[in-house]
Amino acid sequence: MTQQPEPAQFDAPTRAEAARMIEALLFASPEPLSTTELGRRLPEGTDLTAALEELRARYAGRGVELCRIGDAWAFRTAPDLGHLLERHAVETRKLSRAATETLAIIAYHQPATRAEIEEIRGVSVSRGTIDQLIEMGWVRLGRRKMTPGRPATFVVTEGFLDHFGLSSPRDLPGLRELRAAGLLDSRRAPDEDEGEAGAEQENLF
Amino acid sequence: MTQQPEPAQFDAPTRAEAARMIEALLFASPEPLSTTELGRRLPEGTDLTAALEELRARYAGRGVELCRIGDAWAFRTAPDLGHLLERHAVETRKLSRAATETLAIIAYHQPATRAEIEEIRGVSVSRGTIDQLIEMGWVRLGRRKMTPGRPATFVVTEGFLDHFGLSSPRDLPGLRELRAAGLLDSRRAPDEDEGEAGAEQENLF
Amino acid sequence: MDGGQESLARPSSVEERRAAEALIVDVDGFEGPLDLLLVLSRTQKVDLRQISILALAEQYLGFVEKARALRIELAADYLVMAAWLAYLKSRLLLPPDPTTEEPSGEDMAAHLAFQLERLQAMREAADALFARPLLGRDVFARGDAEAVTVHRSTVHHASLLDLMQAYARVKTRDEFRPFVMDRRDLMTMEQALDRLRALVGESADWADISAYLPEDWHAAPRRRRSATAATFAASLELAKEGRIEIRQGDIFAPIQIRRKERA
Repeated sequence: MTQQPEPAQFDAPTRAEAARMIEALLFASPEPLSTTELGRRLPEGTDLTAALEELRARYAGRGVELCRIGDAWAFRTAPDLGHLLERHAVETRKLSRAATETLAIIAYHQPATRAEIEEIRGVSVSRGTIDQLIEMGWVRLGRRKMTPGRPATFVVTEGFLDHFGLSSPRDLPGLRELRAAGLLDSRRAPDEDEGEAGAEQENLF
Repeated sequence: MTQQPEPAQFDAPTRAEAARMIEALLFASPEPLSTTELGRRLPEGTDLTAALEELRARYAGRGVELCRIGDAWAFRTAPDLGHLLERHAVETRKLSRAATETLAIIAYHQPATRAEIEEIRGVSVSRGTIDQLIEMGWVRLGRRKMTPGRPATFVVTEGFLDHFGLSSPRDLPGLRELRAAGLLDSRRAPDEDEGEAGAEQENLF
Repeated sequence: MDGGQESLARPSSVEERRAAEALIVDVDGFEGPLDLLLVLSRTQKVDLRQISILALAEQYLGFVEKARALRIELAADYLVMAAWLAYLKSRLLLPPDPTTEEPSGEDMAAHLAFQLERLQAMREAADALFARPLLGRDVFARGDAEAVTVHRSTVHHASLLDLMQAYARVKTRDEFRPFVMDRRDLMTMEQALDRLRALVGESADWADISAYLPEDWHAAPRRRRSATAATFAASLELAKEGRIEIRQGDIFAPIQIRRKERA
């Protein structure tokens, strides 16, 4: 760290000295500083306008710029570099049990109404669960059913088929195949997340 | 506000462009950013060393300076301007003598085991003292020593370097003189077992 | 504590007298015996290399004596140091014994001097560290941090297997209702026991246990099976109590019971 000569205590600082001081003050300040505030902090007789002008010129076009905000001053990242200060974090999470079951029912029974899904799952399906599946692009609204009330139906999308490597919903293995593959053991795996299901899951028995 | 042309997305930026970007990143962050972190944030192929050197020269003697802290970089206000910034000073809890001495011993003797600290202070080190230093982010566990019992060692952190304005542990005040005077040697009492006597004093510096 | 007026090292100035007083009063204030030795050594010379360990040992032992006289509890390590210094003193005063393998008194004294010097050096190093321009006191970081904005997005993941398992789970839920017993067709052992206790006293002759089944439990096979099992279990219980005897002529032959005659 370079030790600078202590500026004279009682003389007005030179323009370069004043610029250094303002630089440090604005850098360390959590909010923009008004010219009044700057004047209070700097030695008497400091030519604020000249020093600020020098600083503004010095930082013009740099990665950080001296900005005037109303009557106050602050350093701000150059607008074109904003993207450097952003980061995209992607988190992968396992689809909840409720959502997986709902998705499975739609896939196997499509077009499926909410009532049908609820009947098969034995519990009510929260609005959020279907919304989530729609948002993920795996489920979309199908044609309304020609039954009383004309309820909306849900169907799986191309995106769904794509994600699961299916060329059509008919490719989904049937119950018989599931049983043959040993998937019909309905005992719950101990690692299954009960928490999320719990809210929606009334006890069937 | 001057709008800079957006740097080409796929070409390595010029040194001036890279310096601008680093300037923005370091200005925005109150914590030092490691060269690894900077490298991750900047376009591929950026010559970090050259850009940092340019920035360092640019800010030398200014109110805000570019400081190297271990493997990381940060902007800090110039030490001689501290008096202007008193308003921002954070009142820190005064450390006990045990804590300051323990910190100095770890810094100058690192990696230091608890036994070595106790040998130097001639008194047992309470668990709380080291815990406090660790909590303050100034000390962390180092590698275990390859001596019988494989005792844990303590080393100082980048947070320590940052707080005390050091670029590296080599910059500790008076380190050279202390070493020349033999005061950093691990010398055992002549009437003690010679067996484990600092046979393996790994010297960091 | 009036004992503080008595001096340890013949202090000449008020400051030194105060320091000597503090030595006694603030025993707890010392960071161990080495720290105390370091403080004592200041009354000798400023340069620790020129210090007389012998004189220092005397001072320390004098301090411990004084503390004892004032009935001040000293921690064990102060007493260990006192014992060691007494030993060191004797080694320094006696002519060296050429036959011993132990380190000479001079070596031991030199090491103590080294320890004191090293502790002093670390203390000064700590002061030097804290005299530096410190972050947050003299040097400041960016006050208005433009924190990196992190755009978090969550990608939910499910495999085809998850999907199939989920479907299998909902479709087979009905097949796995818990089994509920139909109590109407079930005779408990308690019922059979009550019945058997009442009946078995009447007959001293062997009789098949099937003869003891209640009338209305004969017809339906399910009820008969339950009643037979309960009656059999009850007869075992009574045999255990010594109230009846039980026999079976052959495998799968009828099981017979009769009242046991008291001896």
